Amino acid sequence: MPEILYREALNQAMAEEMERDDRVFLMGEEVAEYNGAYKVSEGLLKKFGPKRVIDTPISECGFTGLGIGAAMHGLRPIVEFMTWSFSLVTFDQIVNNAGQIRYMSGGQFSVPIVFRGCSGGGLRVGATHSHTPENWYAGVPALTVISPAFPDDAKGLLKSAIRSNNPVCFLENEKLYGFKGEVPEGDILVPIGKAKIRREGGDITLVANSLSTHIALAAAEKLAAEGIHAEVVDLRTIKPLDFETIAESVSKTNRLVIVEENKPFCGWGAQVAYQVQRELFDELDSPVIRVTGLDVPQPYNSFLEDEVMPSEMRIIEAVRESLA
Amino acid sequence: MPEILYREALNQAMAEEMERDDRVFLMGEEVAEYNGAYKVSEGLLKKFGPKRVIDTPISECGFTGLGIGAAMHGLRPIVEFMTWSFSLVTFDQIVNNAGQIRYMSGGQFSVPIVFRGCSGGGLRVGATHSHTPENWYAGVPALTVISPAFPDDAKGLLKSAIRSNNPVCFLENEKLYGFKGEVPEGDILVPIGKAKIRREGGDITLVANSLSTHIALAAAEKLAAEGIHAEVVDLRTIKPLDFETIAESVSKTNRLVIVEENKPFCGWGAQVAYQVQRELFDELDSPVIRVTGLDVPQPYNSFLEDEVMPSEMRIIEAVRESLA
Amino acid sequence: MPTTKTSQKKSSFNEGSTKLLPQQSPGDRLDLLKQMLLIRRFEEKAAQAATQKKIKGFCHLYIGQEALAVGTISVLNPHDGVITAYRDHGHGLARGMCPQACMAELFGKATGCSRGKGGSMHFFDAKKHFYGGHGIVGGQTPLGLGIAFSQKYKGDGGVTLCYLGDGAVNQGPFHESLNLAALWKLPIIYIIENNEWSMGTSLARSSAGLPLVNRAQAYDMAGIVADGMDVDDVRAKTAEAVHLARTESQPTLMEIKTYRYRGHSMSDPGSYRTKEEIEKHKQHDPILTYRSRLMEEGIMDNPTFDQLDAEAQKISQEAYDFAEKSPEPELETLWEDIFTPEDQIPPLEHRGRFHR
Amino acid sequence: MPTTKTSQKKSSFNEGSTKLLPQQSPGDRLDLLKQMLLIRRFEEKAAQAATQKKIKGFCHLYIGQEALAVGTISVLNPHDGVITAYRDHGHGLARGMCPQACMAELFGKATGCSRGKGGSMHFFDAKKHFYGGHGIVGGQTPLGLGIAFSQKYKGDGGVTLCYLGDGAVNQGPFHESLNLAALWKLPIIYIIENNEWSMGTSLARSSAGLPLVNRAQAYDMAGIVADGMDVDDVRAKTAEAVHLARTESQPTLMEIKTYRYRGHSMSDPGSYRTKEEIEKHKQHDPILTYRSRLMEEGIMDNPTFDQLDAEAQKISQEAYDFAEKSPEPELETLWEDIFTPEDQIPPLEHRGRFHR
Ligand SMILES: Cc1ncc(C[n+]2csc(CCOP(=O)(O)OP(=O)(O)O)c2C)c(N)n1
Ligand SMILES: Cc1ncc(C[n+]2csc(CCOP(=O)(O)OP(=O)(O)O)c2C)c(N)n1
Ligand SMILES: [Mg+2]
Ligand SMILES: [Mg+2]
Repeated sequence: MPEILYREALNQAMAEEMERDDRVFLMGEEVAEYNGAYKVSEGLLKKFGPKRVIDTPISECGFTGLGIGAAMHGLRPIVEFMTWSFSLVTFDQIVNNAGQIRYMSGGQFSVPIVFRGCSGGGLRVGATHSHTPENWYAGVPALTVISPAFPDDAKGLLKSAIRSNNPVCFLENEKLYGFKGEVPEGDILVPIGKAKIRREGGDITLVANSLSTHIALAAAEKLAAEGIHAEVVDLRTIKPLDFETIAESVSKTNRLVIVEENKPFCGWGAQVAYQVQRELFDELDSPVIRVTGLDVPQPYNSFLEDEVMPSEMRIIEAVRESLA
Repeated sequence: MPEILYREALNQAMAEEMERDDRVFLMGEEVAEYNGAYKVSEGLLKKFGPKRVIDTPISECGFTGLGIGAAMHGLRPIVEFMTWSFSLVTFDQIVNNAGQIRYMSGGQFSVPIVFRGCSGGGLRVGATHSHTPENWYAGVPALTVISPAFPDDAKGLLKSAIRSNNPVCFLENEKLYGFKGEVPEGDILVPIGKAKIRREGGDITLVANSLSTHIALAAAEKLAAEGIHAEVVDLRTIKPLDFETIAESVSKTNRLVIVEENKPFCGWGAQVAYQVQRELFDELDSPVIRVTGLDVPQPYNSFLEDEVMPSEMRIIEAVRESLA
Repeated sequence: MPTTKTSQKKSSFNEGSTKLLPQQSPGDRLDLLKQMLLIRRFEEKAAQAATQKKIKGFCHLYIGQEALAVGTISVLNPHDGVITAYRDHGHGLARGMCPQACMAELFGKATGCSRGKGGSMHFFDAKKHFYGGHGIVGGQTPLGLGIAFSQKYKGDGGVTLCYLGDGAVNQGPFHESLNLAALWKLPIIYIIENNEWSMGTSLARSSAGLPLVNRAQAYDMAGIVADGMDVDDVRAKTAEAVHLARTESQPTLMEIKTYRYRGHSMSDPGSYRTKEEIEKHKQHDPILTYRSRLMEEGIMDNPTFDQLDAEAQKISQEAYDFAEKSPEPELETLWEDIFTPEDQIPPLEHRGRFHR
Repeated sequence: MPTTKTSQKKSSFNEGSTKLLPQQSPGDRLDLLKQMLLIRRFEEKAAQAATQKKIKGFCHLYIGQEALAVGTISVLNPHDGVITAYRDHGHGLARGMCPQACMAELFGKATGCSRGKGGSMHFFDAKKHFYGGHGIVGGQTPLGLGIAFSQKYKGDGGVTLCYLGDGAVNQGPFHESLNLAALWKLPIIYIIENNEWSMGTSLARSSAGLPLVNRAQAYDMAGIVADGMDVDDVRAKTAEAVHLARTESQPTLMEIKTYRYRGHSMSDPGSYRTKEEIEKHKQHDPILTYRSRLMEEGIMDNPTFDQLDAEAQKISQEAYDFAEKSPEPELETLWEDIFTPEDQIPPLEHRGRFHR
């Protein structure tokens, strides 16, 4: 199987879907002539021309709403946020328009749109630029929230997202753009709403998403050396949550550590923890523990920022505590 | 003790603080000449004049940011959102400016501002107008989030919020504006970050906030007739969370039902549930159960909307399940 | 007042608007009256139902502004797009929505145009290319842009009318939309319904740089002013803008002067305005003005008017009756319309009584 | 190019700007040069440090735009407010911030102006009335309004300069701010730093209705254009605007033409612009232009220039050395500055290794 970058996988997904369906177009800041601030859309302008690969002014409300209106009218827009942190200026359009119009119209209007871009911290760009907004958007009933960790899922899930008739928030991770992995060629579609066991183990379950999956896997590797076998569940889709896969794993291991980069208060890990203790109360041998971004604004300094982000060490300590 | 309305309590709080401190001013849509869309600011224009009670155009980004800038320059603004649902259009200003400037400036600039207005559903105004955004804002590390249930707390907490040098999101509830209750006269200050036991009981703990507290109390009343004695903890402040009061109650009752109106996924109740199972794992006799707004956009029809909101019946069933 | 402002941009406005509108038959002219009467009578019924608490939540009436929705929409083709704010009953009816489905929506009934889920502020009709009914002030303005974008993308020849209030002009998304519309030459007409008030705030207290149509200049966009109490003037001016959009794919900003007779919503006593001010505007009532004109033109006499009015009242009463006897939505429908059926994602809750 | 546009509004612009600026002493004139040189040399050092990965994340350089920050800020009183976007090093230095604290901030050190927590985009200095350094495009524009509001509220005679890029002009909050500034007559000057590019997007691809200063007209606000490569022109025009704000509490929109020599940030190769385009602008280098002028005026000779330049280089090198040898912040400081100390709210986490 060919090995390609996460960034390239996303690029392939868009190119293939645009090839397949005329109604799909890409719009965002610097996506066309600049080939994308992070080169995710590299070459798409050349391939599909300026009608379908469109540079926008810095007007997130304007072009987000434009995308939603176009989706109501039958197109299938992909709206790129240069980073998800900038989606905050158009929060209302995403929540109230993408998120509510289908329901408020009694099902008359579908909003087949994908909002995508990178999110997350660790890039030394400070508090305004380091948001992990998955929990904000997952709190909106009609929004689907996806955040892949590996190139194959990046491709397969983005293709599924583009084909979905529901509005999808697709959160990539800048630190993963350069991550290489095997990606099957051709029309791979990864189902939305299905988690994936990325590593098997019987002693404890680790649930993570996006970049945190990689940290969890690294921690699992170290733990294995100590004889502790962690099962790593890569959530892939935050909402709808694949509770079945989590439940199956926790039923086996009876212990759970959740790894999420977002700030702790009301993070998606709290939701997972709630559901697990609710449904698997008697199966749990110790409390669910979360390893999250710390509850402080993201600092610029790299030592401070590293302290804020989930780390292998914090995961290992949490696992030890869970097993103690 | 005089009985006054929740709305009047808020009005008193603002009037007294404006009297006490010249730097306090109120700004928002229809707060002055119209006396407030919900009459919370009734009479304040007359008392304090147009310099300090200011009608704005419909420009939430503009006047929210203005308030934050004025706070950085030493004033103490109260910014009213006609409803909190409209704060979504200025989410970025609240999160990134009010929420991050103190930190990003290394503590040089304080942002002593209160954002206030009503939130919540049950008013038959549809999905765009019925948000309960406490979890979104509580997820921002530096924001304080308050949502009082009773007139005395409405007054005492709003006064504390206005005196706080931190940015505070103060969520009122339209359905409570006409609720009457005892409010001590004079300079009452209710501490931020302290929950209150509104009803004592030894069988089960109910944690709620704002309007949900009243529903929880009504359910507790009915349960008492069945011989089930619920302790009702009124959170008052969502963040910082008063975990001690919750823990004390749960340690006594060993059972917990959380009642919150916000949509379930990543609601504040998930955070409380997580912390409780984490800290009080061995004290819990049954899983924490949440009664939340249902995970659908808010419908207009009243029967549908009533179904969406937490109800006495759903609380009672949850309590029965918890005790089963 | 009905002067036409053009921007620096060379446009086809100078040709004169009559060329752009086909001659109306007497039947067409009566049709405009019928539509205005329907809106007036429908809204009066809605007011009654709101007073009776059969309509819950907000109910923003359109009475006084009828010529605006009717005149502008009358120049459209069936496939053109229409999108507006929360004061949407008039636009929906003018777009040909079923009055019964509209009234039923106000009542929150299963038979409502949005299945009882949207309410007064959230009318939708996909078949009529009516894209809502939007409650967040200014929030619809970028959506309108998207409809126009799609029309141009598909090359379907369509244009879009996007309405907003005078108060909505100061929401940022509207400006982003104006810039994008002008920059990308999208076939959209932004129509400011200037009824002089946003809730209790008069225009002069909310906006600098009046008249509002001036905001077009900043984007080198065409701007037109029309008299919203005169359906013919509205039609003529809109036809110019639609022509420009349809033939040159150029956007226009229209400012149409109008007035709402009632409070902002049913719950607004409206005490910020004097009786005299309201009376002054009623002197220019769009229905009465047009009625006189039709009489002068010999198209209509008094009995005909009364008959048309009776018809409008009858339709409105029938809508009311229909709404009243329509069923409430089944509780099960709560869970529908969240996701597309072919792509259904089970909601978080088991469908039991409390969620997990 | 340095023409002054005035709005319909009667303003004091016609008096001619020289009246508004006190005669500069030779020392004052040299001072402008010193400041520009400092910014240039500081930025070159920053570029070096970024290449060495001593500066992380983004680093947006101001080289080429020096006359703009220096000229505008030079007419302010110490208590006036200054606020800008993420390309903020130049403004900070022009406002008198300590170069060492600035460089240390870039290095993320404890001695940085924001204690290492803000980084390049988030410089702050309360003592210098420098209100940041803001990373979200357009997000600072309503904040500036608030500073001006407070100045007027307190009656402290202050005015505020709020900078934004040509690309930021299309963010909605800026328009809301312009309307509020004009409506409420706030003593604010919005300064568009038109360097012709927003990242890789040329002005013409982002904005309709050029020149950008036209956007003032929509709000009946005064508008001025200045040549940002000429510090004297910048000073003169800014003085007019500041005078109007200070004496009449009227806002102004300034469009100042300038150019950035470097990429958007250190990570931008900038291949969207031709070498020729950049060279063309370098012909009008603000430092060289001003240097010639000072020589013509007999205020300075070549050796003096070299000496001043050497001084700027020395300060920059010292800033670099200071930053380099400054300590990283203590991990404990992570938990500081979230809440005000007198009103401290314990964070969610116990301060242990993982949070609960
Ligand atoms: C973002 C937002 N802010 C505030 C409101 C509350 N609100 C609803 S209508 C209205 C006044 C709008 O006035 P205008 O745009 O002139 O329209 P009109 O009511 O006159 O038709 C306000 C403030 C809202 N719905 N959305
Ligand atoms: C809301 C938002 N959208 C996008 C960005 C990413 N971004 C940062 S700078 C920039 C270009 C801004 O150009 P301009 O305003 O002309 O300023 P200049 O860089 O030329 O100083 C963009 C798109 C951002 N920081 N914030
Ligand atoms: Mg109006
Ligand atoms: Mg620029």
